[in-house]
This record gives sequence, C-alpha cells and structure tokens, in this order.
Amino acid sequence: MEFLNTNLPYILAGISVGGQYALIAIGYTMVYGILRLINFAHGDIFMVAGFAMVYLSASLPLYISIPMTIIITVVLGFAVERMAYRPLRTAPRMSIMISAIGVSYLLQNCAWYITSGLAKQYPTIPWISESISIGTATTKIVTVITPVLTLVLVIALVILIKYTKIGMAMRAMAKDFETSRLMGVKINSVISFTFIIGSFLAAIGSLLYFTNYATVTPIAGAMPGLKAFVAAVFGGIGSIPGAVIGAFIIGICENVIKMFGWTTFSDAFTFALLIIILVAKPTGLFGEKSTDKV
Amino acid sequence: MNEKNININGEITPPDKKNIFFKSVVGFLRKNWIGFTLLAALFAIIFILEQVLSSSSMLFVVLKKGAIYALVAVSMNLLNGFTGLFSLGQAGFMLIGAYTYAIFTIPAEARTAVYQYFDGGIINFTVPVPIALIMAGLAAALFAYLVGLPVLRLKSDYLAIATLGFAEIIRAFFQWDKLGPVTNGSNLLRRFPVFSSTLYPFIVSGICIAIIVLLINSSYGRAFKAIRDDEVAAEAMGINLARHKQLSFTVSSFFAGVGGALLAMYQTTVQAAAFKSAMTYEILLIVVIGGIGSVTGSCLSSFLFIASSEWWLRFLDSETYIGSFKLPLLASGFRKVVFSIIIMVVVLFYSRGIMGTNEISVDALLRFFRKLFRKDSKGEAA
Amino acid sequence: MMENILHTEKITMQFGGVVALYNLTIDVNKGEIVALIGPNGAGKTTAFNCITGVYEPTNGSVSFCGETIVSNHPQGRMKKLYLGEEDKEKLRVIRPTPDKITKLGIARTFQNIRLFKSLTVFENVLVAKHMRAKQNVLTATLRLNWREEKRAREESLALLEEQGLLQYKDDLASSLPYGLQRRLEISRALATEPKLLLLDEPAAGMNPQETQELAEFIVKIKNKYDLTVLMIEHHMDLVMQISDRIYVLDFGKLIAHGTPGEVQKNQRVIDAYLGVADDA
Amino acid sequence: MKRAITIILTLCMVIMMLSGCGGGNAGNVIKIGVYEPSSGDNGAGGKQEVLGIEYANSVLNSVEIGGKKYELKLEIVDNESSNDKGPSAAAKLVSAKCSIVLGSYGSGVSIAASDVFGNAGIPVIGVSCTNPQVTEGNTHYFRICYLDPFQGTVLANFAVDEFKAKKAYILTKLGDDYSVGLGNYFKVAFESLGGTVVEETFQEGNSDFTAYLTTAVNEKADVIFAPTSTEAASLIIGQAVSQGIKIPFLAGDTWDSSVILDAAKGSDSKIFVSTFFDEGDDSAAGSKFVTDFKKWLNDNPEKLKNNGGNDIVAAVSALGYDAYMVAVKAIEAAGSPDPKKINEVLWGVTYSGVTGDIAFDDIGDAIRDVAYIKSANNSDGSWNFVAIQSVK
Repeated sequence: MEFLNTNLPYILAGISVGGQYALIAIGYTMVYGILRLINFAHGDIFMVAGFAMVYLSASLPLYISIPMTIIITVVLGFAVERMAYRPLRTAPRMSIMISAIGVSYLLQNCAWYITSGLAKQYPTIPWISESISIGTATTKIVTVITPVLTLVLVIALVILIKYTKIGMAMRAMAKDFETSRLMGVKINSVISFTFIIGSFLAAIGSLLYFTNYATVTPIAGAMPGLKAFVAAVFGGIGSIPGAVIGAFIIGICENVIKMFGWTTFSDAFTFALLIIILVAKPTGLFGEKSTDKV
Repeated sequence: MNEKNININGEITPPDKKNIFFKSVVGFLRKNWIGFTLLAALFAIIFILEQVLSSSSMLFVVLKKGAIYALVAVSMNLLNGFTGLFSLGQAGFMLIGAYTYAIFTIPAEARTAVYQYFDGGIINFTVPVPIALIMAGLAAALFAYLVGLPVLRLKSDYLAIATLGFAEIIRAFFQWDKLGPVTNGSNLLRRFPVFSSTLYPFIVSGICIAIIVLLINSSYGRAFKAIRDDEVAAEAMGINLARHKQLSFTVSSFFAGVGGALLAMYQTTVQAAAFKSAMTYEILLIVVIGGIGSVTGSCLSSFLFIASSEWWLRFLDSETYIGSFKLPLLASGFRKVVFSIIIMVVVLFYSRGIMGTNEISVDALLRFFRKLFRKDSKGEAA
Repeated sequence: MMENILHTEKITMQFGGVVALYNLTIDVNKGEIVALIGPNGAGKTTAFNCITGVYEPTNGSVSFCGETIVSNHPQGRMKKLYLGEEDKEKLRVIRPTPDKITKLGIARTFQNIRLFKSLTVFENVLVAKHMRAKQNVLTATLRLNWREEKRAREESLALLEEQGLLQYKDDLASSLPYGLQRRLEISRALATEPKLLLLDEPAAGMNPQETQELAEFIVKIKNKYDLTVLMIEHHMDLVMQISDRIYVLDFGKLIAHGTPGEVQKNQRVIDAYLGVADDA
Repeated sequence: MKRAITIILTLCMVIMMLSGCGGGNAGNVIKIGVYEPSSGDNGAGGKQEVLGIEYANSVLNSVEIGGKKYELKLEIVDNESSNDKGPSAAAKLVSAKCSIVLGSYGSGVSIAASDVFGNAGIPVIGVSCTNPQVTEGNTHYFRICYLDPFQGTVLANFAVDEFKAKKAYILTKLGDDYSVGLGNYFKVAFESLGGTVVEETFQEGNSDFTAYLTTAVNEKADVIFAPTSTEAASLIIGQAVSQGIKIPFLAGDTWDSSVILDAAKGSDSKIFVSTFFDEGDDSAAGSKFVTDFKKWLNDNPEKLKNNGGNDIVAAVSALGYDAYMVAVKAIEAAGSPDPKKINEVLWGVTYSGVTGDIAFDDIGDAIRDVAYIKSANNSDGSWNFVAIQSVK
C-alpha cells in the first residue's frame, strides 16, 4: 500500500501519457497499414493542432475554437496527403518517406516563423484542467479522462472499420493494395479518409496533451510523434488495438523508468524496447506476418 | 570531385610480375589523367583562394562543412543508395566518431579544464591526430558491427526505425553521468586539435570518398547493388546477404565516424546533444537531393545544401529595407521556411534528385559539351 | 545405375494452416532433364524454394550429390509444425541460406524474372562470379585482386558472347526485350558454375517459335556445361520434347511420375489438368 | 511545369549567390555583431537580450573617433541555440567584418563559437553566458554577467537562509552547459552548507515532468532547483501547479522572464530566481532605463511581441543594453574600428551601467558580487523584489 501511495502519480502519468500516445499512434498505424508509409509529419500535424487552438481561442470562445481546431487539423492532414504523398504514389518507398520528412521539416519551420520561436501558453479548458485528488496523488481531471476517452474513440473506430463500407475498403487495401484497386475500391478517397481519421484523432490527442502540458512549441510534436510511432510498431504496425496497447505499455514504462531514477535513459529505454521487440518478433506484438512471394 | 573516373576495365597490361603493380598504377593514372588534373586544379584553387581571400570568408566555412557533409552523405549513400539498406543511424555513428576523436586528442594540460566536473577525466594520454581519426572510424565501425548483428535482419522501414532508435540510445548513453570521466557527461568536449586550412577536410574527405568509390566499383560494390536491386536474386547468385549487409553497414559507419571526427574539428567543440535525428534527416535530404545512388550527386548537393542553409539564404532572416519600404515576410525564421519549401519542391518534382543515379565524370562532361556544341552548330546551320 | 544428384525426402511445407506441399519425394539423376508440372498452385515453385533454401521446409530433407543440404526434424525451428515421426538419429539441423546452396552448385531462375534491373547486362553476369572469388574487401577495394577480377571479366564476356548477348553488354538489364531477359537470367545462373540448374517456367510468355528455340537452347547448354536440369514448365510441347522424366504435382501432392509417354496417358494427370468430367 | 520550376530555382540560386557575395563594409560604419539565438530552446531569452541591444542602439547609434563620425550598425545572426549551427553563424559575423561581437544567451553556443571569433581576432562580450568555461583560457571573450559558481552559491545560501532547506532536488537538462553547470555549482555549495541533494536530468524535447516532480515530493525535498530554459520552466510550473506541489522552486537568471510569471499567475506556487537586475531598481540609471525601454517596447508592436507580449523588463535586456554600451566605450577608447585594438583596450574599460558598475578582471569576467533575488507574484503577474544576496 505504501508502495502504491508513493508511486501512484507515476502510474497515473503513465496511463495518461499512454492514452495521448495512443491517439497519435492510431494515425501512424492506419496510414502505415494502407500505404506502408511512415508519416513522419503526423507528430507535426499534432503540433499544428496545438497552435491552432492557441490562436483561435485568443479571439473565439471555446465552443467554437475547439471544433475549428479539429477542422483545421483534419484539413491539414488531408492537404498533406493530397500535396505531398499523392504525387509520389508510384515513386519508390524511400521518396515518399523523404517527402514525409520534408513536410515535417516544413511544418516545424512554418510554426517557428509564425510564432517567432517562442513557446505559447495553451488555453485552459474549464473543468478538465481542474485538479482532483486520487488517493495520494493530485492531478488534472484530464489525466483521468484521457484513457477513458481514448478507449471510447478506439472502440468507435474499430466498429467503423469492421462494419462500414469504407472500413471494409480500408481493410481490403491494407491486405492487398493492388487487388483492391482492381476490384474498384476508390483508393484515393479511402486514403484521404484514413488521413482525415488520423488527423481527427491527433487533434483530440493534442487537446488532451496540451491541456496537460500547457505549452506549445514548434518541436512539441516531434518527441510524442516518434514515441507514438514506436508504440505503433511495438504493437504491430497496421493493428489498431496493437497501437493502443503498445502506447499504454510505452507510456507506463517510460514513467516507471523515471520512478527508478534512470531519467537519462527514459527515451533510450523506449527505443531499446522497440529494438528488442523488433528483433524478437519483427512484426510487433499483434502484427500479421507477411511472406514475400518468390 | 572527380574520383569517379576510376574505371577498371580489366585492361591491365599482362605478366612481368615485378613491375605489374607499378605498371597498372601508371596505366590507371594515364587513363584518368584529366580527372586527376582537375582534382589537382581544384585543390590548387582552394589553396590560392585561401591565400587571397580573408580566411574568415563564408566561402571557406561552407567549403569546410560541405566537404565534411559530402563524406558523411557519401557514406550514407553507400548504405541507402548502393546497398538499399534504409538506415537512419548516421548521426549516432558520427557521434561515436566525434567523441572518440575528441577524447583521445584533448591535450593533457587542457583536461582539467574540460573535465571540470570529473577531475580531469580518466584518460590521460593523447594520440596523434591521424591515428585518432582512424580510431574514430574504427570505433564507429565496431559499434556498427555490434548493432548490425541483430538489426540488419529487419526489413526496410523497420530497419530505419531500429537504427534511428539506436542512434538515440547511443546519444543517451554518451550523456550518462556515470560515464562522465570518459565522455564528460553531457558537457562539451573542447580544446582538441582542429584544422585551420580548408584543404584539410578536403584532403581527408577526398581520400575517404575515393576509397568508398573504389569499393563501390569493386566486386563487392556490384554485390551491394545486386542486393539493392533484388535480395532474393542476389542470394540465389551466392551472395551472402547477412555478411554483405553487415559489411556495407560497417564500412559506411566507419566513414561516418571519420566524418563525425572532422565535424568535431570543424565545430571545435563536441556535445552529444547536437547529434540528433534531425542531423540524420539533414544528411538524408542531401543524399536524396543529390540523387540516391550517385556519389558525385551527394558531393554536389552537400555543398549546395550547406551553402543555401548557412550562407545564401541568411539574408531572409533579417528585416530588409529598400529605401523606406520594408520587404514583406522577411523576419527571423523565414530562411528556414523558404529552405524547406525548396526541399519540398525538389522532393516532389525531382524525386530522382539532381543527378539521379548518374555520375559526373570527365567523359560525361566532355560528351555533354560536345552535344551542346553540336546542337549550337546545328542551330546555326538551320 | 545412374548417379543420383538431387533427392528430396518427403518435403512438406506448411504456411499457417495451408499445406502447400506434402511429402514430396523426387529424384534427379546426373545428366537428366526432369520436368515438374502441375496446375497453378500445385506447389511447384514452393518445391524449388525448399530445395534452394528460400523456405525452410516444415518437414523433410533435401540431399545434393549424396550430401544432406536441407533438413528439418522434431527439434528444429518448425517443431510445432513437424509432421513426421521422430527420428532420433537425425538430430542435426541443416538450415542453409540460399547463397550456400548456390555455392554447392545449384543455380536457379525465377518465375517472374528477377534480374538486377539497374545493373548492366555484363554486371549481371559478373555478380555471379563474386561468390567464387577468393578476395576480401581490402584486396577488392585496393584492386589487389586484379588477377581474379580480370579472369571473372573474361569468363563473363565469353559467356555473354556464347549466349549472343555480347552486343547488349553495356545496356541496362531492364532495357532488354523479354526473351533476352530470360536468356540473360539463364546465363547469369550458368555463371555461378552450377551442376544442377533449376528453371522456373523458362518459356512463360513465349510464342511457339521462341519456345522451340528455348528447347534447343536448354539441351545445348545442358550438354555443353555437363548440367542436370530440373524445370517447372507449362508448355507441354517443350516438356514432352526435352524431358527425360516428369513429376506431376496437384494440390501439393505428387500424383504421377514417369517418362513423358507414361505421364501423358495417366488418368489422374488428365483429370488434374482438365478437371474431372462432371466438374467440367 | 517542371522546366518552369527549374528555371525559377536556378534564377533564385543566382540571385542568392549574388546577394550572398555582396554586403561590403561602407565607409563610415562600424559593425557590432550580435550573436544570439532567436530560435531553438533559448530563442525566447535570446530575443529579449537582442531587444536590450537594439534599444541601446536606438539610443546611441553613432560614435566619434578622431573627429570622424561613425555610424554604429548591428549585424544580428541567429545561432539557433545549437552548438553545431553556432560556428557558421559566428563565421557570418566574422565575414561581415564586425569590430566587436555581443552574445550569446546560453553558454554552450558561446563556447562553441569562441574559437571562430578568437581566430579572427574579434573580441566578444558575453551578455548572459554564465558558465566559467566561456572566458577561461582565452583573451578575446569577456562577459558582463556574474558566473555560475557565484550564482549557484548565492542560490544555495538563499535556500538555506530562507527555507532552512536540508534537502534539495536538482533538475537539469542534459547537454545544456548552463543547466548542468549551474546545477553542479548549486550542488557543491548546498552540500558544503550541510544539505543533501537528489539530482535528475531530462532530455531535450521532454514535456512530461510529472514523474520528476513526483520524485521530488517522494524524496521530501525542501526546495526544487531547476535551472532550465523558460520553455521547460513553464511546463514544470504548470505541472507542479496541477499536482498541487507546494515545494518552493529556485532557479537562475533564465527564469527571470515573463513566461514564468504567466505560468505561475493565479496559482499558489512559490518561485524564486536570482538575477542580474531588478525592474524596481530605484537608482537613477536603472529607473530611467526601465521607463524608456518600456516606452520603446510599447511603440513597436513587433518588439513587444518579441518580449513575450508584455512590457516587463527582463534582466537580460538590461544586460544587453549594458553590453552594448561597454562595447561602444571600448570602441571609443580604442579610437579605431580595428577589432585587435578594441580587444586590447577592453581589459581596462569601466562603465557604470543599469545593472551596476562593470569592470573586467584578469580572466575577462565582470567583477560582480551581488545578485538580486526576486519572487513571482502570483496575483498580479509581476516580480517581487526579495533580497540582494551576496556570498558569505
């Protein structure tokens, strides 16, 4: 009990961080599942959502600025796919990946230019930024809400993918891109839809994340983005439940590592975990094995 | 740089064992004399420029850094472009090289000042600079070998992420307080010998790139390219995938390590925090802009990249007035926006980069000019 | 008694729940041309992949010139899928990679041509010489292996000349017309100096004229290089014309085996190819 | 399309090359280089420092040497708070033929560029780089702020005096010389005063500090010492507030910024910083500077934005102002725009600035023996003056 009392805040923080990573990780995993593309810009889309909220809420009330933020993020995600990835659909994989890195670079630099490199204070959203006490730990309500909301959204997403027509198209494309194209799946609209969902979840993630951490900087998306990606790989890329479980595992591990005082290695540990799982089970925890046809 | 002309066609003059090596060298020189002359001329020009211009001119800064990045980019190209292994660990291996070089060359009398929080550190000897450079490469290569054992079995994207992860782990490791007596923790290492002449990085990078080019044009280079084109077929041709990938990874890291050491000399200080994944991305962009699979492309684009980002575009960062009219948009940070837009344009519209997989060689240049000339004369005739 | 060169002992290959190949036992004798035929999805290419080490068979073993080169057994990596009886004496796991098998003397071509697209025709052949050279990285980089390199170049050029590909030597392999790509792939396989050549649908996409030429070509290289040939082929003309013996596979199982004449008359083969009467 | 882009790109390249090559030194201009970050981790602080310098330049933009009037022009580069981008930014200043350079905010970049200036023989006045290594072992780097050993000791003394602290939790950023250095000096001083410390570090890009703060609470620390950049600081404060942490925070000069005040406003956190300058300074020079500087800020919306959107005077701005004035003094004393001469006379330059009297010792550091301690006022978002602390 004593152990739990002193360490509850770490666990809480871990679960909350895990939830935020999960929302970003889904975007990665869905895009990768369909396009086999690591969308390096995803973390930066998340960052832009943060800035959009900062600037919008400066002049608009919250009930307008929050939906607006989500819309802007979704449009951005859509536009990035349209402008930077679609023209390269037939190009080698490496070119698309580099385009993704380029977009990430561009978004960060634009954010830098617009904010002149200064950190911005994130607006406080009433209720969820209030503090509550759980046992011995005091934390923001958002910490508790995050995992719940994450799970709700994930379940909704899984239902969407399982039971709707577009969900079926997405699954078909993840299995076999070429064949689904031949079978008349409108691949472009499905891909756009995937980016829209990913960006939508990233926008929600950014609301939760920045309410918790309160400061937005142009590189605020880089680390969470990378970690979320690691989570997606960890859980088996292409698998949504895998990404969520991976994200929670990584969020909790990260904080537990800090609990033991190995703070220098908290990031390194995440990557070490990734490499271990990749070497032991290259497709991640829940990934499907694919064999190359010879 | 023109080392690319090296081109063995097996036309080496036969027997007479004693002189054979000598003769082949002479034959080689004779065949490539234009390239070597141009190269010599390049070095001479740099040497003369250094005498004429003030040594603080931005030109030399760009040339120095460009030469170093050219080496690192070529080493990355060996891996990504010629062997088809998508690795993002370059910054990590540069870090190892830079630290190895710095740790073993800081003069004993400066150690107390540098390792101020660690009582002067535990290494109390220095080695000569050239040896330290080689040690830097070897340390990086050794580490790459160990990393490669588990990681190289992974396929494309997974390999990229795993190597990126390793680079991050290496960085954390070098910042670890417990290693402070060796690495100075997360603090700067400085006061090690550095170069002042622009020729120095040019010569070192030049030699290293020449070796890489020799490797690429050797039997092993062909095997690497075969692996890049088709792993299954390469294996069916009796090429041991694991061994050749490992080899390419280790060799590439060796030169990344040397590049890291040169970068340390250029920066005059080393700190683990600087070797972030952003550095790897930068090098990757250089490789892509130059053309994946083109050595001369990588060299060319590294100079262009460094010059644009550190020199030519800097005016975009400062507010500029023409008369009393303030040019719009120009403000701190605008340079990077413009720069990233240029990069996006190149990536989207020239996905093959400046050179594609072609190389600049004397022959190609001659052919180009001849064609240009012919076109002109045709135009006149018409 | 002819000398046995390739023997597969009850190879089984299982992917998840699908049994792609079941207890395949075939023999190839020195100097023969043996064909492996069967409808699509019968497991022919899988058999090739098991023999050349691309797949690790779930069960069974392969021996080449009397030596076991591939085997699996209850303690192996695939023990969960092991189907055979335990054989305590065969505890040695042999898990070679394709390159080692190539080095032993089995060369192959692929169903969907797998040339090194960005290399020239000459380099494609030259790559095959890499494995037999005694060089190491240092000697190769510093060109101390020039003698070896020179020999490899001469041999490759000779091979290209013989195959009538010399004029294309500096073209990119991917720029060749289809038929020549096939021929290049075979030349490349020959350059590895094999004893046994596995051809995976060499006549795919060829017209009767070209197929006829190919038939002559195969016989010619077989005699010239003292080869044994095992091939997968759908063109029955070609198969019947040049093969000494034929194995017929259907749904992963061997359904017939014999000389061309025997196989042609076999009812099961006819059923497999044409479908059983009431099916059709 | 592609051809058009090619042509445009080539044209751009040519224009850039021309503009890159241009920019000589006109007759009657003396260039003062400003080597400061305006992006990266220390971007916010660097900008405030630049504001002080720019303000000083607007106050005094010419100097008379030997009867000839020279215009003083600032040449500002962004070193991106990054040790690997720093040297080339510095080289830009050198190639622009600056007579003297001011900067930088952040010790790491200063050390990294030191040799570039040193080789070119250009003297540099460090404005707020507090790490001892900046000036040690060279003759061209000077500085007008106090040093980390001093600042660390001051804060350790303050912790013991004010809070009777027995245990301190030190949180520093990996790879940041300022942060690690100051943390180290605080630790040494605090331990020599009989306290114990718990040390932890965080990586760049880290934004989750809850775990660190929990450790501080679990270790029952009496004070938290977190010499970090303002960006990390506002995260730390925000998370401390939401976790209801009551332990007082101590920090060095970087926290003397309106960013911190914003983060702490309306909470019940206790924040104490040591700094070079206090806005409520009632000396004549100080109060005049504060009034005029505020007016100048409010007249320029752009500058106001760079100051963080309000007109609170940061200590680094005052230091920037003083550094500029010292530089001008040196130019006057040297009687020439020649960097070498300026370097020689700098050793003897004295100046009475808004942050106190400035003179250099034999290492090149300003001789200072007091630091101001301020605390954040959580209700109106301003600084409360607490004490002038000197070392015992």
